[in-house]
Amino acid sequence: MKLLYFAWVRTRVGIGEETVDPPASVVDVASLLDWLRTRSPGHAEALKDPKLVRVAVNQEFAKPDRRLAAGDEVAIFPPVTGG
Amino acid sequence: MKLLYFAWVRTRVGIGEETVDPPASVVDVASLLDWLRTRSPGHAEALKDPKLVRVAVNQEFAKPDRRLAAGDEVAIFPPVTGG
Amino acid sequence: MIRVQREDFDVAAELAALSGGRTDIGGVVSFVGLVRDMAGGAAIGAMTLEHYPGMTEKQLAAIEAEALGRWPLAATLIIHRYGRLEPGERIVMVATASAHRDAAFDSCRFLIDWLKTKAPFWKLEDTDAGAHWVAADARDDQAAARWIEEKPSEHR
Amino acid sequence: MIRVQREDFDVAAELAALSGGRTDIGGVVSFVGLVRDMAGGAAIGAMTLEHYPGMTEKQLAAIEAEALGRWPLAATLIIHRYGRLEPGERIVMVATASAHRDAAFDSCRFLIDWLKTKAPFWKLEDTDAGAHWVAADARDDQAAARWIEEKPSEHR
Repeated sequence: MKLLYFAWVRTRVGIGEETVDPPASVVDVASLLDWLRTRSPGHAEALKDPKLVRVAVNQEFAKPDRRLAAGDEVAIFPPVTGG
Repeated sequence: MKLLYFAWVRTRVGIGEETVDPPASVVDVASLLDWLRTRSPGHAEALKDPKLVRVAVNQEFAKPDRRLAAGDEVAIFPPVTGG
Repeated sequence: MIRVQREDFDVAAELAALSGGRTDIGGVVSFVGLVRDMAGGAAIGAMTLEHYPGMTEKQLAAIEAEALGRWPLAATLIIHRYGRLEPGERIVMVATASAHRDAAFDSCRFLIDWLKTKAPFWKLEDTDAGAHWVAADARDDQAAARWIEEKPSEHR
Repeated sequence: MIRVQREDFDVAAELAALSGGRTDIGGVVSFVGLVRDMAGGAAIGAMTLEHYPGMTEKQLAAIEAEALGRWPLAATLIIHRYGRLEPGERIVMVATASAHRDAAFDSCRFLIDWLKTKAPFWKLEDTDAGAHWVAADARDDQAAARWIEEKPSEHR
């Protein structure tokens, strides 16, 4: 599973992207975030409040209950501020 | 008193402007229109329904009860259609 | 700024002049009105815009002043042409610049809505059914009335 | 049309391309967003726009498609820049062309309102108090929500 981080999520995690092989407990967006928080202090800091981040799965906005598959591209980022 | 006509008011009256010396009965916009209708068949046709025309006195929109003075510039025209 | 002219205008140059060199402008909204080749089902060959010189400028200046009083604007522009225009030609341009986009959108729409009902211009259309003076559109009156009944949306 | 690019764009050329040669367009509304030198009281030296390549284009295309479905539009345009931008520089341009001005105004505002909350861009501001990621503005959410709750105004 490919993970992408943007804006302050990226700077807090410390990397822009990584490829992970999550455990079986990761079935959806919410459980992915739970698991990611255990990977490093940076991940824990970036994702400590899931309400502060937005998630896209395969480049579409996704809710916490969105199911995940091994080949998905999952991006985690703050609310957008373009325009 | 200088009178100006625009758009179909102009084409029906047959002239774009004229200088008139109205009788004492003409005290406001409404009475000016009443008097003008007597000046020619073209005036009568153009002004037969006062609700269909708009009037400006000295380049400001004016209501029927707007008082008039001898030196006023009075323009009569259809509702505007620019933009 | 207001301008009433027979000649065409350069939208780019006008927009550049509006915001050029300034760094306090967050958004510029512009409306450009064009001559259409159809109106009410009749093909239009050309259009002639008549206006009331003197009153036109006064009315446009008053409309612009009203917008500047209602919204926090950095700049405003109204250009209106007169004379003979063919389909596809520009008739009018209004633009507003503000720190905030809601103010720019609202004020730009206000300018064109009020202009449509308050500026002394009249359109004579040459159609395949003959030349005729365009009738005022009640929807334009409704659009203008919006700005009397409603307060402008909160400034952003 | 949508474009995501680092380079600046030419508003005039873009508007000309939008309506050029067409005679069925009555009005073109455009919004151009610029970098301001002040934000929340802090002076901004520059701004860096990060985005999510791939998703950005998908989202902009979806927003444009939504506008085309809601209003009778002759043409639409969204251009958004990324990278480093200084105060006064253009960030974004959205424009819509329609036979009717209300459709052009509503759809142009819809495009920028939805873009602000749905397109994956993030602003990093360099201020005299240091660099910081701009926080999302609740007013942008409200502006976007308007287009969910309200039906577009009647087509003109």
